[in-house]
Amino acid sequence: MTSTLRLIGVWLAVMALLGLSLGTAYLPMGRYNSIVCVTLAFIQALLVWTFFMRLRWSGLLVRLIAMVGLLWLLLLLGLSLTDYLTRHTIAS
Amino acid sequence: MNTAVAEGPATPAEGNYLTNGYSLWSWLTTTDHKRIAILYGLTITVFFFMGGAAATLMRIELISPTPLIMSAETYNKLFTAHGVIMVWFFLIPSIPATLGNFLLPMMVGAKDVALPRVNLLSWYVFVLGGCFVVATLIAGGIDTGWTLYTPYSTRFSHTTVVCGVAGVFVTGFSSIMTGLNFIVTVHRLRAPGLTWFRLPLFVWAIYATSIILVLATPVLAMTLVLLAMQRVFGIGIFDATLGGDPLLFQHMFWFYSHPAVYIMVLPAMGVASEVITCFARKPVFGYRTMAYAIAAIAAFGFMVWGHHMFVAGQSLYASLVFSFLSYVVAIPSAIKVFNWTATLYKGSITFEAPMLYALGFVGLFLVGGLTGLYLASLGMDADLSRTYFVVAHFHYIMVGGSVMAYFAGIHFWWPKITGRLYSEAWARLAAIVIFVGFNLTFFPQFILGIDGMPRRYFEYAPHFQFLNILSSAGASILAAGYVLPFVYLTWSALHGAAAADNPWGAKGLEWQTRSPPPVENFDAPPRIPVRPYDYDPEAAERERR
Amino acid sequence: MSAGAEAMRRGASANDSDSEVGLWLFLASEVMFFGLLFYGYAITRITHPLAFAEASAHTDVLLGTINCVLIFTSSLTVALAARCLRTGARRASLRLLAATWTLGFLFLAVKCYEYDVDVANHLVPWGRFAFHGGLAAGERMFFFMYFVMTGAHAVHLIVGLGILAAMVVGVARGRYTEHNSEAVELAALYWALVDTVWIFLYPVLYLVHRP
Amino acid sequence: MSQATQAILAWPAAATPYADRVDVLFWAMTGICGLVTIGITLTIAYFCFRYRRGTQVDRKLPDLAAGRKRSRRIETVWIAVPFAFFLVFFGWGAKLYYAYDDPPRDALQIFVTAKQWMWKVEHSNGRREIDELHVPIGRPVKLVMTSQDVIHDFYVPAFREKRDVLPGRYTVLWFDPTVRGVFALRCDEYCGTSHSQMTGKVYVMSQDAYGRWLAGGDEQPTLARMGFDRFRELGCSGCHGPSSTLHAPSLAGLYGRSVPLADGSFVRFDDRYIRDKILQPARQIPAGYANDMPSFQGQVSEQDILELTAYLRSLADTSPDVPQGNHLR
Repeated sequence: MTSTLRLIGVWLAVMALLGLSLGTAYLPMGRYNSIVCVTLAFIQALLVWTFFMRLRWSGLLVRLIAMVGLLWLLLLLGLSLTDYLTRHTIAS
Repeated sequence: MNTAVAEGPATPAEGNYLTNGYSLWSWLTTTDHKRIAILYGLTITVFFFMGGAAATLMRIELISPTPLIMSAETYNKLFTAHGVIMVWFFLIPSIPATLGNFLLPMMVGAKDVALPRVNLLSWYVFVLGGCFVVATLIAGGIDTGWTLYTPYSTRFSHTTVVCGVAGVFVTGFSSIMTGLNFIVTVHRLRAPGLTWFRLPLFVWAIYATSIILVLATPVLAMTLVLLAMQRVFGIGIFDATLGGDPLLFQHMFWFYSHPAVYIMVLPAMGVASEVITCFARKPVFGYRTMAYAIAAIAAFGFMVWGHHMFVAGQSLYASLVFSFLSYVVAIPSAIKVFNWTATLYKGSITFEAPMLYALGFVGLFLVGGLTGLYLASLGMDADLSRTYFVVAHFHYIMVGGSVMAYFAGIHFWWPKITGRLYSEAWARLAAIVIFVGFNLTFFPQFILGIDGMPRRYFEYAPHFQFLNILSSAGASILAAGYVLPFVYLTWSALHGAAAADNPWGAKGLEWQTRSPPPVENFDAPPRIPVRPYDYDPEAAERERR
Repeated sequence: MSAGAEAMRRGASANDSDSEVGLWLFLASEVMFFGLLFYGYAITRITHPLAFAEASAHTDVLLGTINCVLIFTSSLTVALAARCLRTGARRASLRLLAATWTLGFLFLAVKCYEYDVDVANHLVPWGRFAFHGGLAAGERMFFFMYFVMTGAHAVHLIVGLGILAAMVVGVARGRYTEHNSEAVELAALYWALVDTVWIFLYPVLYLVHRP
Repeated sequence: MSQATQAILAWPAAATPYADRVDVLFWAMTGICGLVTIGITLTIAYFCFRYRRGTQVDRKLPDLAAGRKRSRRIETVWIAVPFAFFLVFFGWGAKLYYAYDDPPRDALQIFVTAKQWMWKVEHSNGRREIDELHVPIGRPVKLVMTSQDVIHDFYVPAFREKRDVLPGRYTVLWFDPTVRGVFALRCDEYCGTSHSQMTGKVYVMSQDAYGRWLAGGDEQPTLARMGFDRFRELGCSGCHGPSSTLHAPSLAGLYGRSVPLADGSFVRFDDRYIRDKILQPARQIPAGYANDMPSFQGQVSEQDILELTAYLRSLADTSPDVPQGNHLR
C-alpha cells in the first residue's frame, strides 16, 4: 500500500507545515510574518491539490482548470493594486 | 407523454424532439438540450418584453423636460428594472442559453450536453432568480440603478434592495452551470475528427463566453453577499463612514460587469460569423485569426474593468493602466469587423432576413465599438463618462450588437429549431424597421451626451428636449419593430410551411440532420468537414444557373 | 453517459471523466467565490494594517489550530476513502468516510463553540463591539470579514457534510462500488477544496499578529 | 427648426483652455472614427452590391495556402494600423488626464460639500453659497470636495470635466476659467430620487467683481476662525496646544510639509492626512509619538473637518511658538 503511505506522508508534511506556520507566527519578524505564513499556506494547498485532489495524476485539462482560478485572482488583485498602492501619491 | 404513445411508436426516422411528448410535464422534466433551449427562449422573451415595457415608459416620460406621467421615484425604479432585467435576465442568457444550448451539442456532433441534468437545473435556478426579481417589482421595485453603487444601495435607498440582489445572486448560479456545461461539452463530446480548428466560430465564441461565466459570475455573487450583509447589518467594508471604501465595491462589481459585456457580445460575434459566411457563400476570412480574436477578447476583457472608474476617484496610475488595456482589447474587436467585411469580398451574396440582421449587427457594432474609443481615452472620458454618450455607446453594443445578432440567429436557425418557415417579407421588413428605429433612438443620445446631459436624469434642461423627442420617436418605431418578429414568428411556429433540412445551403454540422432534429440530434453520425465554412461562391453561382 | 457519447469522446486523459472536468470547473468558480472575499480582506487590510493586526490577536488561535488539525486530517481520510473504494476495499472506505464526516462535524462543533466565545467577548461587529480605540473602524471590518469568511466556509462545510452523509449511505448500501466510485471521488474533491479554503483562512485570520 | 438647430448646436461653450484641448481631441477622434465608419460602411455596401448573387464577376478564391498567406499579410496591416492610432488616442487622452489630475499649487481653493440633493460651497473667507459657485476669471480654481451621504459627481459641461464626490474622502477638481459667464453644473453620479434636480450654476466673473462678491454678503467668520473654535471645543488644544504637557505634536507650521512616520516612510501633512488623523488616528503614526490619540469618528461632521483643516492650513506659515489663533481675525 505504498500510495496509502504516500498520502499519510503528505498529511504529515501538511501538519508539519501547520506547526511551522504557527511557530513562526510568534517570532517577531514584522511584515515578514504574514509573508511566511501565506507562503506556507500556499505550499500546504499545493500538497493537498497535488496528492489529495490527485492533480498529479490528472490530465492537462484538469490541471489548467485548477490553475486558472488562481491566475484570475492574481489579475484582480494585481490590477486593483495599481489603484490602491498609488492612490495618494499625487499631492492633493 | 401519453399523447405520444397514443400516436403509436415513433420510428427514429419520423419522430423529433418536439414530438417526444406533448405534456407540460414532459417539457418541465426534460433533459434534452433542445427543449431546455426553448424553455429558456420563452422565459427570456417574457423578460425582454418586461424590460422593454420599462424602457417604453421611460422614453414616454422623457418626451418632456418636466414630469409628464410619473414621479422621479417611479422613473428611478423603471431604469433600474430595465437595467437589471435586460442585463441579467435577457442579454446574458440570450444567445448562450437559447441558441448556444440548442446548437452547441449539434455543432460538435454530440447527442446532448455533457451534464444534461445540470442543464435543466440551471433553467430552474434561472426561473427562481426571476421570481425574486418579479417579487421585487411587485413589492415596488428598487431604485439603485443596476450598478447598485454603495453607499446609496446600502444605506440610503428605501427600497427592497436585498430581494432584488437575491434574484441576481441566484441567477448567477444558473450562469455558472450553463458555462460549466458548455466547457465540458466542447472539451469532451466533440465528434471524432472534429479538432479545435474545425469548430465553427460560434462554438469558439460560446466556449470563451462560458469561461467568463464560470470565472466572473462567482465574483459578482460574493460581492452581492457583501453588499446585502452591509445593508442588513449596517457595517461592512464598503462604508466610508466606517473606514471602508466605496470604490472597493466598484472594483468588485466591474470585475464581473465588464467581462459581462463580453458575455453579451462574444456570442453575438459568433452568430454573425455563421450567418455572414452562409449568405456570402464564402469561407470566413482569416478563420484562425477570428478564433484567436475571440480568445483574446475573453482574456483581455478581464483586465479593463477600471475604465468605468476614471472619474470615480481611482488613482492616476490605475487609470493609465486600464486605459491602455482598454485600447488593447479594442484590437481584436477591430479585426473581427474587418474580417467580416473581407468575407463579403468575392462572395455570392443574398439578402435573406438573417443576413440583413447580421449586416445590421456589423454596422451598429462598428459604431458602438468606435465610440468606445472615446470612453477609453482618459481625457475624453472625464467629459463624457456617465452622460447619455455612454448610454448610447453601450446600447449600440448591447442592443445594436447583441440583440440584432440574437435576431439574426433566431431567424437563421428558426427552420432548424421549429421545422417551419417564417414569412421572409415580414422578416426583412422587421429587420429594416428595427435598424432604422434603433438608430433614431440612440444616435441622438450621443449628441445629448456630448451636450452634457447626464444619464439617469428624470428632468432635464429644456434645450435637450428636441433630441429627447427624436429619441422617443425612434423608440416607438423600435418597439414596433420588436413586436413584428414576435407576431410572425409565433404565427410561423403554429402555421408555418414545413422547412427543408438545410434551407440555406449552410455547411455546419447542425444542418446535416433533420429539421426539427431527432431526440438524439443525428440519425447517423455526421460527416466531419476537413475545414469549417467550406463554402464556394463559384459553385454557388453555377448551381443557380 | 450513454455508450454513444462515450464513443464520441476523445482528447483529454482517460482518467478524467466529464463529471470530473465539470467538478473542477465548479471548483475554479468556488476559488473565485472565496477569492473575492480574500481580495476584499487584502484590500481592506492594506488600508488598515494596524487594526487588522490588533484585531487578529483577539481570535482564538488554539481553537483555530485545533480546527486545522481536524480538517487537514479529514481531507486525508476522504482521499484514502476514495482510494479504498477504487481498489475495492469497500468496508475500509466506509469507515474512512464515516471518520471524515465525524471530523467535519467536530470542526463545525469547535467553530460553533468559537463563535459562542466570540459573541461573549463582544467581537461581533454589529451590536456592542469590544473595541473603542482609534483603530475601532478597522477592527470592526476585520471581524466583519472574519465572520463572513468563516461563515461562507461553514456553509460549504455543512453542504459537504450532507454530501458525505449521502456517500456513507451509498457505500453502505452498495450503490457506490469499485465499478461506480465516481460520486465518492467527486465528493472527496469538493471536501478537499473546503479544506484548502481553511488552509488560507487560518493564517490570514488567526496569525496576523502574534508575537 | 430654430429649436432643432439650437438643440443640435447645444454643445456647451468651452470655458477653459483645458476644455479647448478636450475639444481638439474630440474632433480628431470624431474625424478619424467618422472616416472609418463611412469607409467600412461603403466597403460593405460596395461588396454587397458587386458580389450580390447573379452578377458576372470574378469569384475565384485563391488556393488554401496562398489564401492563408495573403490573408495573414492583410490582417497584419489591419492590426498594426489601428494599434498605431489607438496608441495616439491613448497618449493624447492620458496627457489631458494628467493635466486634469494635477492642480497648480497656487490655485484658489474652494470647498464643496455635496449632500442629497444640493451643492454647498464654502469660500476661504467663510462666504457660503448653495447650488451656486462664484469664481474669478483667469485664476486656477481648485475644488476640494467631499460628500455627506452618497456618491455625487461635480460636472460642468463647459469645463469638459467632472469628478466624483465621495463620502469619507476628498477628491479634487480644478479648472482655469477664461470665459466670463454662467455655466451649468450638474450632478453626474446617480444619487437618489432628486438626482436630476441636483444642478446648479457656476458664475465666472471678473477678478474685481469676484472680490466684491466675496466681500459682500453677511459678515461671517472665516473657515479658519471657526476651525480654531472647533479646535478648542473638541479638545484638540488640550493635547496639541502650546501649553499642553502631553506628548503630542504642535501642529503649527506643519501644513504642506512632509512628516516622518514611525515606520520610516514619509507622508505629506495635507487635507487627507488631517482627515485620516481625526477619524483614524492610529494609522500613519508620526515618528517619535505614541499611538494615544482617540478617534473622533462620529463626533465630528464633514463641516467640522473642513473647518479644522482650514485652521491648520492657516497655521502653515506660523512657527510653533506663536500663540495660536492670534493670527486670525
